[in-house]
Amino acid sequence: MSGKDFTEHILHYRNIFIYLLIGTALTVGASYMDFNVSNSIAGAVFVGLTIATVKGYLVAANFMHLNSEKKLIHWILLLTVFFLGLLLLIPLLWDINLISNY
Amino acid sequence: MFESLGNISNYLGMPMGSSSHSQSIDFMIGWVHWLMIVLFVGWGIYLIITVIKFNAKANPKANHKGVTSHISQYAEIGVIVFEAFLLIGLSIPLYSQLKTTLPTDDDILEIRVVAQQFAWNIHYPGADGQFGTTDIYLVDEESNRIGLKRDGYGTDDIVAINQMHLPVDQQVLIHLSSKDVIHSFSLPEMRVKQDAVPGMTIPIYFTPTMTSSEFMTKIQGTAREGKGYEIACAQLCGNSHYRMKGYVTVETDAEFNAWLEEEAEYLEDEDDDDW
Amino acid sequence: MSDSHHEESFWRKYIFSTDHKVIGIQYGVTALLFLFFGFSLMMVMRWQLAFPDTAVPFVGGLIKWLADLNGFASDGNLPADLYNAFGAMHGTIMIFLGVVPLVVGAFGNYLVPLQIGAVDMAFPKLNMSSYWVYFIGGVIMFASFFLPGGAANSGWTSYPPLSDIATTGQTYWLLGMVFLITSSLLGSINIIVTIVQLRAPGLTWMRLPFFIWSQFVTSFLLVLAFPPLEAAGIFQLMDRVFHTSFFLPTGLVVGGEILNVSGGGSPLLWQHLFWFLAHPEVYVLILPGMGIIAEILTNNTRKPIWGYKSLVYSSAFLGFMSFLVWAHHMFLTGMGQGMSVFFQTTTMIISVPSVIILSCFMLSLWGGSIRFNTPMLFALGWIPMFGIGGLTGLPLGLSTPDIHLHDTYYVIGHFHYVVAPGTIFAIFAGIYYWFPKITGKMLNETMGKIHFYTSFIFMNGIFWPMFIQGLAGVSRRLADGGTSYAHAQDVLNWNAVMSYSAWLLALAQIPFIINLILTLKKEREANPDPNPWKATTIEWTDTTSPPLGHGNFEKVPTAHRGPYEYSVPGEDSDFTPQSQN
Amino acid sequence: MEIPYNVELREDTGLYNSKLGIWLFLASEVMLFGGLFSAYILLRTGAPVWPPIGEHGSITHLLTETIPHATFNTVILILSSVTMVMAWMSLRMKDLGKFKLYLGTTIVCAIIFLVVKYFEYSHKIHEGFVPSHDTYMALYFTLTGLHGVHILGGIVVLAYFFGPGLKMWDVEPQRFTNRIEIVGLYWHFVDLVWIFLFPTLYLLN
Ligand code: HEA
Ligand code: HEA
Ligand code: CUA
Ligand SMILES: [Cu+2]
Repeated sequence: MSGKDFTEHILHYRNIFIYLLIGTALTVGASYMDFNVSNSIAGAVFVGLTIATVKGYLVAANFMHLNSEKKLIHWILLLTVFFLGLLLLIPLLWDINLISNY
Repeated sequence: MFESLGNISNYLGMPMGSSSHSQSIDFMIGWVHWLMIVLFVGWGIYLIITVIKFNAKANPKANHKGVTSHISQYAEIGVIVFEAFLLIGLSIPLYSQLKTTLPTDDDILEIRVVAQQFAWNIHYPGADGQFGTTDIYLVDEESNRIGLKRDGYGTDDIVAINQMHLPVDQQVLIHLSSKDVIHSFSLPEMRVKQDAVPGMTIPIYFTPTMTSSEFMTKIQGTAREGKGYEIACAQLCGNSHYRMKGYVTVETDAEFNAWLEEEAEYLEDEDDDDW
Repeated sequence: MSDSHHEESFWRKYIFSTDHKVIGIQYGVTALLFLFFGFSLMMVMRWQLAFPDTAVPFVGGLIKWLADLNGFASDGNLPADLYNAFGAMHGTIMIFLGVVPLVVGAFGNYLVPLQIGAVDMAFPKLNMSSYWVYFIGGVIMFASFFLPGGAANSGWTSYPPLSDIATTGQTYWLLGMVFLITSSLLGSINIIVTIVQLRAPGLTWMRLPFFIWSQFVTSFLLVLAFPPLEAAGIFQLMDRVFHTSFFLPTGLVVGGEILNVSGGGSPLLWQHLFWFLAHPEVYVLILPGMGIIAEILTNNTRKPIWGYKSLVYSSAFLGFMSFLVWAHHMFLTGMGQGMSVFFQTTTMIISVPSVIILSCFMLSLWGGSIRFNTPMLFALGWIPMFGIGGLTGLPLGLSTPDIHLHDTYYVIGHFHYVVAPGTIFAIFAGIYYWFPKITGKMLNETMGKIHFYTSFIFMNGIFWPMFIQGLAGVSRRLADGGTSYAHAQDVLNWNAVMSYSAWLLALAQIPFIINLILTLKKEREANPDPNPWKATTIEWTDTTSPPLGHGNFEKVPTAHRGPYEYSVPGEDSDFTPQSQN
Repeated sequence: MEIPYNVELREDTGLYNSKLGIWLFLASEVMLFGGLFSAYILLRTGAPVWPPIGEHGSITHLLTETIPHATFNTVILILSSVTMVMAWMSLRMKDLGKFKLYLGTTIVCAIIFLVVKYFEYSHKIHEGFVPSHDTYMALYFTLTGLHGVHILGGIVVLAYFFGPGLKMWDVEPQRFTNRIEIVGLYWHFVDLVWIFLFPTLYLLN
């Protein structure tokens, strides 16, 4: 890699840093706001988690340079994320689907 | 035909069925065992033949290619089709009928069962047909194991320990819960089983179709002669799990009502000194 | 390699070795001892089941001593408290300290680098630490027997609230599990990296022996399924040590006292996290076993395995699906229609790849030239035994029959057929088969055959009657084998039959143990045949028996063909080694 | 005897061994925290009020007070992630001095994070909000505690590479750079977990 590439990289990392700071500010700000979803914080949760996901993506894609990582790694992570989804979702759906909720 | 094929369940050694749905579960078990038997016997015969036919002496030179026919694929498709039948044709509809379609009749006997280490507390609503409220702060292992409030609806409620009486041929709806750990409410003869999970109240419903006395005559001569219906505990719940049991008496309407009255009288007598 | 060889100290060579072969043997010996220990617990339990509340012969004194130590009353009989502890520890030891370390730790470690022509595992130091972490886990589990209140006694499934309020043994169990989980994680990451990165030149994915594939899928199961149980274990530790209420709902009354916790937790949360691991775990037990069986079947039929690709795809699919079926262990915890439809459907789907794998194995026999040596006998015995175990999984997998069969001896019968005459037979087959590789000496065939036939008979003697009892509705985990319950009376007489079979099974292991000892003591021939079975895979053809110390191979082998080129038309010999040009 | 692909890349996968290893490890970590978050979702949806009210009432007021601390910690952790990646970049530019500077900053950030955590914990415990107080507190302590353990582990490893581990740079610079990439990946992951913990535990109540 040449020196120019390095400067580019460094600038890039600095930008990501700034985005992440903005993201943090937004999350904190959002938590004080009222999203008018009739008496529930569902709106805030949604907004909060969306921002977190974006931030998470920024870290994973750039600092962990996932966007230029090898295919094999992508496949492993895809599999993991799929199972993660199951783990998070099914207990929730299950709770809704209990026969004791009659 | 359909029914008679399912009938191998008669030879599988399940206890004598004595609820309105026990037959359908037995048939279902019978049907699955058909699949299992066919697969096992079929492949078993194949295995024996192969092992004899292709031993190194009889067949010194192996064939690099081996089987080329597609029979096994057909067998696999057969298995899939049959499993789909078991699943869609039998199990799914039956499960919804037995577990998740709660009865809506008025004419239904409602009972609460509260499991605890190591007993079954059976709670009848009494003459008013309404359950009293409970409060864990009222629990007393000697006199009030389920913490029942003896006022309002609770005045006439009957709480029996390990004694469950049921009228024959009437649907019963049990609200099952637990005071401490997970238990499992099991009536093997009625093909009823349900975990009792603390923090949850889970409904069970079924219709007993054979009175205890009829059952007792039928089991004469077998090893369990003289031992009627019992509530077994099917989930490990502590050291005395193996002897956590209740007794079930299925009787005619008249007998059942007589029992209820007797219990109600007993309750009044007790009231005088205890409450 | 051999020239750069320098004398290593005893410690570096045998205790803290980083050589995958030594670590594999360490795993193997430790795990066999634990297997034996787990079996011994069960033999004592079987006495209690057959003859409740009578003093146990031979070891009665020991039982009494242990009961005194734990604070239970015993006259040499096995009290219920101790029965439950033994039962929970039998399950835990057999699975986490016996079979998994054997099939992954021992077979995986020893064979994976050899079969793919690698010099060692990818991370030798990690490999060593994974063994020692396992060892510590084992010591903690073992120590828990001597605590007041005894070892964990809430079943190997440790369902709360029971386990939350159980005696100290449960805390040890959880700590032990944290170590065992960590060890498995380290080991399986190592195996995956080794397989992906260190394959010999020319050894493409579709040229891998099926054993390698089975290890590959298994390791993925371990990496992705174990952590949720670790999370659950941490929660339960918090519940027990810091009195939180992850698994405790509000308003529990235990023994007449209101439980002093905040409440608000969910007992079912544990079950989800536990079975999210424990169902994939059962395929961890069986997949490597299938791998072993595949190697032995092809070798002794002298022909390629039938349907190699279907085997590979089926096992990968099996691995994937095993994450989607966990709640078939929870049909009776109050699940509604939607979830029951989902989980019974996935369960039926997952039975299909197993059927395909078994069919491929059986079709492989057709047209073969079958040699009946001991490993092959165990492999052949394995097929119908796994068949019975797998088939009896079907009624359990459908939620309606499960209403009657759940938590009965039918379940016990089902899974013992897959793990005892299933996995254990595969392990035996593997030991007989690779013993000459490891030591350069063949085990005695006659004793091996006695071992097989007697084990085969008595295994069935133990586990077949369980189906009869299970259909009759006898619950599992009953300290008196059902004596208290009316519905069990009809089938009680089977208890003694099963127990006698279990003790006879123990006797049947004597020829095996003697065989091991005698063969190990025997002088090794000067130049043992490195390939006594005339096999094709790299571990047999490219290195000596036993293989070289560090480095395994004189020169790195190259693969030129698939793994099972037996009886290729036109070739002189009936096997063509993978690395032959 | 050397294990191949320790430093150089394997042709068909394009990876060196520990790169694959660390990603598998992170995959398992995803499932570990997945289990924890799954518990959070289940317990939270099952609770009538959140955070639940216990012996000492509800934690809400205390939480509002801690938001500035937690925000500060978030920023610190993001900063440490940036310096981590810069440390790796410096190695690739063969600038050992800068590497030390950046790695040092990362370690200092991590320590600051833990110190702030310490005050946060002791404040809560002091007010009676111990883990057994209610399920929110139980989750709070378990999740942040486990995350803290990860930070602690990270500090130990980073300190090793700052001190004795640095020797490798002189003999096998490429291998050393790889190792820093690996710990970097771990470190970013720990940061990533915090990015999710922060809103779920502190903000959305
Ligand atoms: C190695 C371990 C292993 C394996 C492979 C399996 C395989 C299967 N298991 Fe099993 N299971 C366990 C270990 C295993 N299980 C354990 C340990 C428990 C109990 C845990 C506890 O509660 O303590 C359990 C419990 C268990 C339950 C819960 C029961 C209950 O508690 O009520 C269920 C329910 O669905 C189930 C289903 C299945 C199914 C559908 C398969 C399928 O994968 C099987 C598919 C296989 C086939 C369908 C066979 C194909 C056969 C042929 C092709 C014919 C062959 C014929 C000849 C060779 C002659 N298992
Ligand atoms: C891998 C798992 C595994 C294995 C192999 C076994 C093997 C056996 N199991 Fe076990 N069992 C479980 C896992 C296993 N079990 C589990 C998970 C439970 C549920 C626990 C619970 O309820 O929580 C259970 C429960 C269980 C019960 C029910 C208890 C109850 O519900 O109350 C019974 C009853 O008979 C039983 C019996 C046996 C027997 C007779 C064997 C025999 O087949 C054993 C055969 C073993 C050998 C043949 C090993 C021989 C080894 C050697 C000889 C080594 C030689 C050593 C050297 C050379 C050093 N088991
Ligand atoms: Cu109650 Cu077992
Ligand atoms: Cu399962």
